[in-house]
Amino acid sequence: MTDNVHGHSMTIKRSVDDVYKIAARDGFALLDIDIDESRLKKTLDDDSCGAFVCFEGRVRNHNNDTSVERLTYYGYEDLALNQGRAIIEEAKKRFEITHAIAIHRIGALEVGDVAIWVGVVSAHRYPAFDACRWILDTIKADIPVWKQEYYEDDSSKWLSNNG
Amino acid sequence: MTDNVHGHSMTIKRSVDDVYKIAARDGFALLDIDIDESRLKKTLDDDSCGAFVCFEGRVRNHNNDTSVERLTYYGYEDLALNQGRAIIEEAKKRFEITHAIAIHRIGALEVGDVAIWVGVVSAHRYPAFDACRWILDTIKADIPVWKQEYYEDDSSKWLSNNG
Amino acid sequence: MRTIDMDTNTDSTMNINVLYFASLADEANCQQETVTIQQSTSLTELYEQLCQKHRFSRPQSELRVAVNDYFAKWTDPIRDGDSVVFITPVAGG
Amino acid sequence: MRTIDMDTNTDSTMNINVLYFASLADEANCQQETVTIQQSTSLTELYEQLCQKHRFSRPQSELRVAVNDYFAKWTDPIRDGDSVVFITPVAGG
Repeated sequence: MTDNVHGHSMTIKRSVDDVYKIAARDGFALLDIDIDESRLKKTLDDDSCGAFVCFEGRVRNHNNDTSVERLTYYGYEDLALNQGRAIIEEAKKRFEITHAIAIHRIGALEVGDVAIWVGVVSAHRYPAFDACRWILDTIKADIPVWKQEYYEDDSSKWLSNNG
Repeated sequence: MTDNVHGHSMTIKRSVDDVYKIAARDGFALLDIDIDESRLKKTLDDDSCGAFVCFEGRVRNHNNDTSVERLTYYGYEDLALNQGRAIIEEAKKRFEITHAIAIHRIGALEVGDVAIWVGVVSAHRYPAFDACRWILDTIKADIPVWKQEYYEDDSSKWLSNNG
Repeated sequence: MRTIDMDTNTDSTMNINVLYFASLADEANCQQETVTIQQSTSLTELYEQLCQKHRFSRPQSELRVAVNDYFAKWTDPIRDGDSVVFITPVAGG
Repeated sequence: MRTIDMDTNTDSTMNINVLYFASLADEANCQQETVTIQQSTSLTELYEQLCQKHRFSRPQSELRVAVNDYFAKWTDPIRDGDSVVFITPVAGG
């Protein structure tokens, strides 16, 4: 496995400022550096909202019983942005929420790093919980992001969310 | 209504450092100033956890159709701490979670202020969502905290979560 | 802090501390008071006595009760020196 | 970028761009390639041709397909200049 065959999917084409602009407008973007939670939260501030629910997906030190050293996420950015926009649009139709934002990180991540952040605001609490969970599940099912886990012996494996 | 009859329930008896120590140990505390989310999140850091879910309850600018200017929360601190500890213990029995922390703020709050923060970490995502929601619901049902809403005409009302 | 002078504190009476929160504090117009009551007074009877004194608007059926900073049952006994709090419907979150 | 020389690009053929991600990029040993195919080649047929070339281990039944950066149906037509991506099971989150 040579790195160059994945180079196009380990970094994003857009600037970081553009990523946060797209996330604010469409509700979804990919990013290839640390996710700035406070920047995303600011976008969600709304005096009509009593509820804010967020999910952070972090790199665990294990998967099943295997010890994990690091992970690399790969993304197909242009499809991810189109599909992410559709997911957030659908979430706003399905749930009584005011706004939602999610960012998925790609590239090499260490244990403890945040791979995905999903935040939802709504007037009342249950729709925020329901929408946050649905958006996360739908991202995991439909956003073209892949990951390889690396283990202590330097071996690695492509993972799938479907088993 | 004179303020002095509520003075004991608008501020906490403990120091802020003690509040965060109690929250870290027992999973629940009351606080009478801004909730420091980053301090609570640090307490929840755990490399075995892939999921972090948090809820923030913020003061809304309306309740039903009435415009809200500000809110005052009052708490019975010693009972709240005992009951909060029991709630977090019960949550750890009911759900596959690693840790959970919640803080409820008391005193005078403005629109947009965070009144309650609940954070949960777990290996996998669903228990974190389920536990966060259950802890929030149970706090709302059982923690001795009351609130008065103040309206534009300076009138106020004691609220109840049960209708 | 005020004291109900129903009895002096002999062997047949006990002193307890009652704290008030929320609308009960408004109606009692105080945060707490020391109350001297007959031995074996129940929590229900205590609330009735205080209701007459302060004209609380909430019936007991809408309240919970806490003794010494833990929720208690209405049938739990009161002991000399206990701290008792009647809990109106809560509204946290 | 490499080109399959099955045909020259006459009226009866079209050039499309295929991007590879994840295990397909490993197996194809490239990120993308321009492919010249017969007019009216279906997405299913395209995957079969590329399977033979690169010996992809995934059957088509396990894949989704995207055309011009949107998910597409396997029955959607391919047009000259399209960008096609075969999507192996995703693993985000």
